[in-house]
Amino acid sequence: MTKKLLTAFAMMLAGSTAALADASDGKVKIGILNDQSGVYADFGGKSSYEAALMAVEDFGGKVLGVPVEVITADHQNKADIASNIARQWYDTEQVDSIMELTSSSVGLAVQALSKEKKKITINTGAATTELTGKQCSPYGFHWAYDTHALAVGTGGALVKQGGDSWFFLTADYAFGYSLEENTGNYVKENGGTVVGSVRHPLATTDFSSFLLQAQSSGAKVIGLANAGLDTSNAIKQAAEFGIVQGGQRLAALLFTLAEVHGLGLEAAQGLTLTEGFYWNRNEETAKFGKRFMERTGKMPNMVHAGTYSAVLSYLKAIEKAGSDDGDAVAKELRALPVNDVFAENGKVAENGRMIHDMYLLEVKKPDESKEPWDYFKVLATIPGSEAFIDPAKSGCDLVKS
Amino acid sequence: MTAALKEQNGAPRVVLSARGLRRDFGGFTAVNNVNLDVHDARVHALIGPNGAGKTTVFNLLTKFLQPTGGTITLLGEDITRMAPDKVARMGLVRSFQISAVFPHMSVLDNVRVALQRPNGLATQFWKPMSALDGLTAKADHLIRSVGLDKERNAVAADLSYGRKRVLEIATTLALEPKVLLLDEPMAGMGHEDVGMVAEIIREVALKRAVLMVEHNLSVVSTLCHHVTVLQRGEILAEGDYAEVSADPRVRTAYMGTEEV
Amino acid sequence: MTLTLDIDKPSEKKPAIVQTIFLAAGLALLVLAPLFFYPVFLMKLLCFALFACAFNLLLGYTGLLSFGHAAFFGGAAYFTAHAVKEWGLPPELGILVGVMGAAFLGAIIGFLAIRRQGIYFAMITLALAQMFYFFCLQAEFTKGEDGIQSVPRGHLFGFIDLSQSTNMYYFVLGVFIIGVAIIWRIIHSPFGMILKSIRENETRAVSLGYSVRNYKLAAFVMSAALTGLAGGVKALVFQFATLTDVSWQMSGEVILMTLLGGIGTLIGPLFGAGLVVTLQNYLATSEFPVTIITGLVFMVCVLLFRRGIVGEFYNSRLGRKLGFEHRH
Amino acid sequence: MIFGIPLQAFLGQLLIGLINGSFYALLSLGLAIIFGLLRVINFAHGAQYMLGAFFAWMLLSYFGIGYWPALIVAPLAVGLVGAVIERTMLRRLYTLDPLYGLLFTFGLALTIEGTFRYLYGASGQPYATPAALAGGTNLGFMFLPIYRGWVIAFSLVVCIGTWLVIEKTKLGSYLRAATENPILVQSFGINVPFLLTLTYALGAALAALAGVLAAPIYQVSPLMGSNIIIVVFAVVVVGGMGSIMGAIVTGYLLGVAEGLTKVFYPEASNIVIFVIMAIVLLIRPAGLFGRDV
Repeated sequence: MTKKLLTAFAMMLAGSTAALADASDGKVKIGILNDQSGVYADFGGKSSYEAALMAVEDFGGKVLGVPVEVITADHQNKADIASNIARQWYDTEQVDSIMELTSSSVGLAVQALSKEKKKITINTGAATTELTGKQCSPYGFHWAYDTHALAVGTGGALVKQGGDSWFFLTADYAFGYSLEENTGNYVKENGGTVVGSVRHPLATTDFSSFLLQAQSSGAKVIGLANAGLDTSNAIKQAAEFGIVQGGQRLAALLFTLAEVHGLGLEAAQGLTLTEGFYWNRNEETAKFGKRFMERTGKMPNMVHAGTYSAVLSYLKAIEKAGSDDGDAVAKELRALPVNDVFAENGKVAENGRMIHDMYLLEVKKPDESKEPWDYFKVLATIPGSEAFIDPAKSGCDLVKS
Repeated sequence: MTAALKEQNGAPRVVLSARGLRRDFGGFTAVNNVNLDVHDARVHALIGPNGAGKTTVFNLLTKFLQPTGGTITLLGEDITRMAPDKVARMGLVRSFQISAVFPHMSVLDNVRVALQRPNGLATQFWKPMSALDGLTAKADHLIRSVGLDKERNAVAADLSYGRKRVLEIATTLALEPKVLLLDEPMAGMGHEDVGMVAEIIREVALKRAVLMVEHNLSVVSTLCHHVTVLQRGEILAEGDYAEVSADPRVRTAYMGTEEV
Repeated sequence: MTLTLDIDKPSEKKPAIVQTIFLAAGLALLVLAPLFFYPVFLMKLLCFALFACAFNLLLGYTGLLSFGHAAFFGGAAYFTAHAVKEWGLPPELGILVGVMGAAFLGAIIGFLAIRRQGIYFAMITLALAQMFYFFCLQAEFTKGEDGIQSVPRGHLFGFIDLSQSTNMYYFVLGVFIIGVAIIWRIIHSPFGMILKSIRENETRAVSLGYSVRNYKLAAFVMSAALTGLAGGVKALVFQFATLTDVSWQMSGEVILMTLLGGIGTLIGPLFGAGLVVTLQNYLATSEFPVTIITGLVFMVCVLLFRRGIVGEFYNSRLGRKLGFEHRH
Repeated sequence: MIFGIPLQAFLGQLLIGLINGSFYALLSLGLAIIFGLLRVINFAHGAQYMLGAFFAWMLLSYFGIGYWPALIVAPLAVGLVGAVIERTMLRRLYTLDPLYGLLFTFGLALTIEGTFRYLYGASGQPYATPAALAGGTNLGFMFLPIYRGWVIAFSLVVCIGTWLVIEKTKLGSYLRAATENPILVQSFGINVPFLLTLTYALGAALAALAGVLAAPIYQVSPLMGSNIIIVVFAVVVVGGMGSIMGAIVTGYLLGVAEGLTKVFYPEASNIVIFVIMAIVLLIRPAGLFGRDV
């Protein structure tokens, strides 16, 4: 403490106000913590770290005159490892904020810890609306997407296109239920019906029996309320059983470009999904996509682009606040509009939710794809105000009603 | 049957008996229709050429194997379906063909393992080892009686083969069994040990029944009151040593292998 | 069962002073450790060390290889977390709930598994623990994939604030020492002697009239309960309980810790746990996936040094000189 | 209607159970053969299954070699890998407690899976259904993809073929004899160490064959093996290690049992095989086909 004061005093004498403002330790350190070897390794993975580095470079490598450093770690999709690393980063590595945080359990655990430590987290990888709902934190932000946005996007839009009867294949755990419930509600609100659902265990390899039930239900849309490998397997086997050819439509509720790439267009064609970003949407996004491609060998999905945006916004907020102190930065993050390659006129709500447009996408047929990674047709743009929960109804006690 | 009844009224009574004992392994019948009566205060020998099924009979009697057919009675109780440890607690204790000691325990501890069972110490996981001190005197007495006092603190694995067999007998006796089944107790022993073990068995048999498998026929002739000869899983002959050794079928069975 | 490598406690007649010195030095090290190391890391290490010691009670001293101990570890973590968070129990009672729950689970799994021996035993424990994993995945109170989060550490005996990491560390250290002391007592008791005799010659133990199944089951339940102690404390240290702790990989990890440290040595698992936990922590921030290393260490251990670190030390020239020589 | 389920759906699910059962049967068959001779529970069996699928995928994407050659080449390659592992490492463990074999192969499984996860990520690679078996046929009660029908037929042929080899040929009789008494067989002049290598290779190859069969159905993922191996263990416990035929029959039976659970009570479909295992253990600890030892 004394040492800190002395340093601050010395800097004041030197007349460097910027440095004074960021007196904590002479640098700003951002941690990218996510799954780099587990089932979500392709979802965000190591490429998210690369996205963060790009943001720092684009910002100029320094903020308030001190260097910005990015470190990364693999939590192997285990919340205990994630929490341990986060603690260690805060306690011994002077990390100022942690981002990405793929998977809901990791996201919630690290956000809760960071709240205790008064450090900023910006989540771009996890889906749960709890992050900005009941378990919201003054220091926690949710950037790229959430289960509600996915439900509204895929559920709502498909009903409007005539997909008004649904059957759900739901992963048998909290994440799956909330996806099914959110989507189901939205379908009903728009005048559709849910004819049935079947819950399958996590990490099921064989979906044939569930698909058979979905097939015989006669629903127009089969909603896949699951993630990762489960979704890939379900889609692959749906193709085998001729479900799409039979006139039914598949809607993957959490699926991104990275997974479409893994599955291949042959199996994935015709699939409808929602993302917060698509690289081939306009010139700016395409430019960003190609830069990202050069560094990582693949095109960015919403997690990667979201991470880029999150880091950029974080640095802007520090600059505006004149400090990397958690309270000050959190205040600026809520105040500043988000305008970058990821979001146009994005806005951070009181509960920490970054509200921006989402896109309803359809996977192209193999012969429609003109170049590598040209996978999606943009079917519709969902305005942020529709896509995300009204902060006043989110259940977050930070929102004054 | 009448003989057995008479004896039950008189001095030596039947403590262990088997009726129609049978055991199949796959298609092979290892033991077939064996009837056996073991009497209190008697030494009963089970002899026969290799592969005659002697050890299988032992395993059946002590319930280490389930019989395919027949019944076994111990002290008037039907034990045909009983678990082996229960049978042991009823007082039927056996030794094994291959010496069965606890190799990495001392001689003293080997005996103390057996001694703790009847007095309930064995379940006391919260007490220190010194709780067993009360058993040491009794254990030492047993060790002395089989002549292992010099090796008292040695680890069992370090003992010679013959000494291990002696130790096994000591642990068996520690349980004060009512019926003792000894599977080749003298096999692989030095000459002086054989004499000593024979003496121990003779003394033990004053108060309890002993059934033993033994190849050493001179031991059998001097020690045993009753002999049963087994061949290919069936009883070939029965009687005292003189009767059995006079039986021409027994002579044929043993011809070329051992002098009768 | 020949899995245990005849490594046993240091022989009693040799200089007890050396061992006392080692013990005192070790304790002093543990007491002073938070001055030099990151306390959360140390607490994790102690939890896993206790877990491995409890596991070793079964493998090293009874000769039973359980491939399902994660069920008790993770199960207790869930029970404790639930009791503390939802019922508002103080930490000491919460841990008790975890221990009882683990013991109960141990009784069920143990009862089924001891019906078979050796490899079958291992496979059955694995399968039953996997069943418990799926149960946890779907049960309401475990909160599925999210796990039970933000578990309050609370106040020990009502007045020691465990949210202070120093307090928490000494609490964990206390639990660890008590746990190891219990294990030591069990091993060096008349009961422990029977366990050892079962390990050395099961048939002989049966022929002496011991109902081997009951002894095995008792040892299994004790090991499960002590594992539960470790799991319950872990839930408080990290303030959550997740599926990771009930997965079969966790069962594999504790086997590795024990094997690496030295099966059948009292302090071996402590070293094994230390190495594995450090390795995982270190590799988490490197490029290289931890499973490859774990797998390779496993293979090397099984092929080349089955005695483990501590076992090899006991068996080395220095170890013998210091009076740690193993018996045969 | 059967138990409130339309007959058609019921038949469909029965057939699907049979398909899953095919994989269980092939895998538990290999496991049983290895255990019979080597007394090793091959924990790496799942990894070898995954290797089979991955080799098929690598053959296709690096060398353009398609499904049909892969069906032969991939099992051979995995068999070879198995033989090398047996010769150089596993062999040293035969004199020890069988549990060491389990631990060693557990480490092996982690290493193989970790390596593939490191190289190819966890999400899996696509493998197309061979053209000749693409499409499906309407059986009236369900739409059966031709490829799945092929999986049932082919695995049945392989299982019965393997059983015949073991029961009816000279090689098989050596194998069985060596299981009973290795020293006896050696004294007959049969090269037992070679027989052991061959057996392990055969078991690994069978696992790999199942992997190639699975590749067009599931994503080819480094994790596909670890997901299935524990279930196969339970299958083996239920069947008992006594007979080769037992392993096969139990595999199919439990596949069907699991399939039917998915209709009546899908939440329990992951658990049903373990529940059956627990019940069998209570009633017949040695397993359905196991010998009482």
